[in-house]
Amino acid sequence: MLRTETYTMNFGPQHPATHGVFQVVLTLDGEKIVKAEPVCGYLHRGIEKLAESRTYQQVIPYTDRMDYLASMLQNWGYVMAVEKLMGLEVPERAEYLRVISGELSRLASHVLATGVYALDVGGFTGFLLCFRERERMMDLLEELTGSRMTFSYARFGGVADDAPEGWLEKLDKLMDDMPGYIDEYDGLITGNEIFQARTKQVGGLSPETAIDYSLSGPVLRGSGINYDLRKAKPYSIYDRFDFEVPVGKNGDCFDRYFCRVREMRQSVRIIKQAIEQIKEIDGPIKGKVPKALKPPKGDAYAEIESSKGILGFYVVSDGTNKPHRVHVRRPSFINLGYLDEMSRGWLIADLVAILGSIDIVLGEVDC
Amino acid sequence: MEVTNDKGMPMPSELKRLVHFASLEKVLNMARAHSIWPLGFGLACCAIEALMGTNGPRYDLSRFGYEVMRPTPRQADVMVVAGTITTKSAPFVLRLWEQMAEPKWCIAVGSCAISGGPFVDSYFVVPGARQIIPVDVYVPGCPPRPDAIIDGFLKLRAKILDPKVVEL
Amino acid sequence: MEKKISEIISELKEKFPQIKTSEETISVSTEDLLGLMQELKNSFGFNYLTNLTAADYPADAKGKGDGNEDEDDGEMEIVYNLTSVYEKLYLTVKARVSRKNPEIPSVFPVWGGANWQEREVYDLFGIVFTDHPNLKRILLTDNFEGYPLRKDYQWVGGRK
Amino acid sequence: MLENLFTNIAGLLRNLLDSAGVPPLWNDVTLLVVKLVAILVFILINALWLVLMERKVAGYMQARIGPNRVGPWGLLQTTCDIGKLISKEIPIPKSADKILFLLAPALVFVPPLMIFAAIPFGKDMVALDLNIGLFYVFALASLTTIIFWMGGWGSNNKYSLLGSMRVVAQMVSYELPMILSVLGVIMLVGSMNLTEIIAAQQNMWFIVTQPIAFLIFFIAAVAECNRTPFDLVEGESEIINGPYTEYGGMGFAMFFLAEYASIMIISAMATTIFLGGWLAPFGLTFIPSWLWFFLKMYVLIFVVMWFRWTFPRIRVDQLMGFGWKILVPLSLANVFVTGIGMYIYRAIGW
Repeated sequence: MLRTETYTMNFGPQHPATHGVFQVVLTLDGEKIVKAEPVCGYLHRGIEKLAESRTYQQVIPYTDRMDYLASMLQNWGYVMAVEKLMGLEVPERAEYLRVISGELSRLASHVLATGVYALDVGGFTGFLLCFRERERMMDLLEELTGSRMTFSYARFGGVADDAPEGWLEKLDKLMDDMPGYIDEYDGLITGNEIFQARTKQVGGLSPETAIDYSLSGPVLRGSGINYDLRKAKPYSIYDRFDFEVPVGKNGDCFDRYFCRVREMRQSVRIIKQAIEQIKEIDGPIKGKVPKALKPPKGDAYAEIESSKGILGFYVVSDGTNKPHRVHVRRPSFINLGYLDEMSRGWLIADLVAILGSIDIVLGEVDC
Repeated sequence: MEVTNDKGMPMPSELKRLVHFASLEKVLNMARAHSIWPLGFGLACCAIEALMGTNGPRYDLSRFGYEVMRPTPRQADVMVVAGTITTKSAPFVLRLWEQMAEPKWCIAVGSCAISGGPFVDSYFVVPGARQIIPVDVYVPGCPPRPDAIIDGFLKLRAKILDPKVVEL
Repeated sequence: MEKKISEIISELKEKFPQIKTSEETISVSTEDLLGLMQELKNSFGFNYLTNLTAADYPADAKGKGDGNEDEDDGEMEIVYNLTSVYEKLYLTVKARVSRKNPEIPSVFPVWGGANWQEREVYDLFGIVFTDHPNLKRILLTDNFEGYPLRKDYQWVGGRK
Repeated sequence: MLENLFTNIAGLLRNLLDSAGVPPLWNDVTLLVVKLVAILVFILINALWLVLMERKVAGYMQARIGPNRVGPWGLLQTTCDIGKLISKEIPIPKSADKILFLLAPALVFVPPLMIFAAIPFGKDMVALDLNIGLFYVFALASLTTIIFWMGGWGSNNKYSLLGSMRVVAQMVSYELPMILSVLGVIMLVGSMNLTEIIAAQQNMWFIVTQPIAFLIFFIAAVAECNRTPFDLVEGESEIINGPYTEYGGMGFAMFFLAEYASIMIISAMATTIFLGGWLAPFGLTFIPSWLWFFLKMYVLIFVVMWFRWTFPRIRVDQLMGFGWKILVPLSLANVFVTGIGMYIYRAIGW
């Protein structure tokens, strides 16, 4: 038997496959991973601390910059926590606009995740094709909010503005085209033999471990746990829509990826229904909220299903116009916590596949 | 041997060599200006726009020939600092910059890379890329649109083609 | 096993008489914490630690600077948000530690998900989770001084 | 006229030298040098333009345009790139093995040049007509392995080392099926001379009689030149840039161009062995033979690029498994079947 020696290698902080500045200190035996120690914090900007010196409204833009791929959902999560704290009512039309824009944001995030995952396993074309559709979504979101990535669309007790004239029709058109695009990804990426060989049976995750390690989102559902907050604890108006929660079987990289692809189809379904329903609802898009926001003393924790998993906001108020404490339960951060155990025994190439299948956003991991 | 200029005035031989060198430099600058390879290196939100969005089919940076993302700093010409530099990431950003081969340039994309942006008050943020590396082009925005980033690249092109622009 | 949160809480109240309860929140002392958590997971099916965080509640500024070190320095509260994935139940557990000596048993043996969350709280608040297998800074650099999310943390921003 | 363009130029040169009173030996040597220089220039220019072609092909496949600003249709883009790379600093890592580090990019163009000397570009257009042509070509093609290894080892970087170890493993295991697949052709022709192999395809290309061999050859050849889906060597998302990680400036440019030179080689080889080389199909002889050769070659090059922009990357153990468990047995079976076929063929007495 040959005696081998392990060595350490820095995977990152600047590495094409780490989706940003993220480091994994690998202990390798040849190409096999003995230990993978994630080092994060390279993008820690202290948002939680900054929030304490900002007014409640001023915190909304900071939430944008955490998960910058699905900012709409981040705004929504924060706003929901403060609304829960204050007991604010949200007008129906605003809820619909939130659902529509949130799902659109989720779609954009999933499209990007799909493309980047294709890039991670070496298929460059899939990556750019996904950007083609993403641009269409960005156009719509920009028309709605005025920004391509950092929306700050949600407001306490409503949304910033109503949908412009003809916007819903354009969205409807995109949603008609979307299944075709997703079929295209299925053909180019999902159906590819090499892609399947790279991702199936790789980085398996049992349902028990997934729950034990508080993983959420497609990572949890890929392991076969049907837990989606939109169904489990319907917030906002998600109980009005008919959609399914895609779950995987084996909990491998492919299942996690494929959950995302199927979730896109469900998002399309939700948006289509929401467009149908919002047409009949006319009303204000913003409830009566005082200009100087001073929530009563107390704390509130609200969570929503973001594109990466359960996004929770814990807000403590001390009665002034600035939050006493804002904590974000970042799904990417917690999903990443199991990377070490998940990647042990696999090859470097598999680490890339595993990391890509978790779909992290460093802005959210490091906060 | 005495070296003279075109008016017949004597001049030091080093100068003659330098003058030649300058005209060669002009040709090389033309080549450099049209082949700026960015380092595929993203820090935060702006990276999505600056490195992915601009490369996407809509904006297509490849038209200018700048789409060759190099994964390693040795082969890159321009460092696109796209995102917030934190105290923790500053040393390695600097190291990446030092690993890049001369001649090299730097584009600071987004308000975080310009001045710290919305995170300037934070305890863990380096306010702007210029604190650690020299920046050639600033592209404002939070994050800037891909069009603006392409414009940033073109500004850099103009700068390389005519280094005097800097003195303006 | 259809149980309402209120039933669970009243059952818990019998087992752990010290705890204070409100609607969906349980306040517990650090001594009882681990036992309560194990009970919650094993008997009531709270198998998912959604969120673990802390908040700093310093005593009002009155006691500062007058050399009275013994005076109560305030407390820090650690908040656990628990979920039962299969039965869709939600529960909040809170525990308070003193700011002087912030120590609390780690819940890592109960839920693996506490691993990074506790490290984060340690990193930003300086709360020591005893028996945590790998308690070191996670976001900040190892040589970072102070715990930024404490209310009395002073720093200089980059604004000129 | 066009058909014999290059042979006429060579003849003209020979006559010129003859009339100048140069002794025949020197005459031959001069001619050979001229041919080799022509080939070198040909490879370099082609490699340069293939980079552009790749970027254009990639662009069109990805719903983009590709370079179009520098020169008409961006034709001067890669010229600019090379101009820039020439003038760029070549950083030498402090702990690198300087001799190996600098030698590797300098040598990387030697094998392609030597291989191209033996490839018939057209009728009577071969610089060196060797009777062991195929043997020579394969022997030289495997030399590249050592050069990549030198670069990776010399860099003293873990990513480079991993990359160069992958190079060695990959090239050694794919060399075998590649050579075995050609064995069937050699059996049919009874010669290793490339000119004779082309001549034997006068009536029917070997891609028809040896389809499996062609497939194996092409797959193995794509793996040999480290292209997607076998681009583990420089798998960007895994090991940064493999052996070239520490190379900048011209050192990198040499490796970069050598990759395209090796694509040209494998396409030229496949054309010669399986696609009838410079032979015109369907009697379309009005197009000169060398143009036919290039046409076929470029079609294959396009296919290689098509692969690159379609497939994801295979994993390293899957790569080995695919090579040793599928390609090698398949190519052996192909040899076996070819042998039986030839025996039956003779027994029937066609």
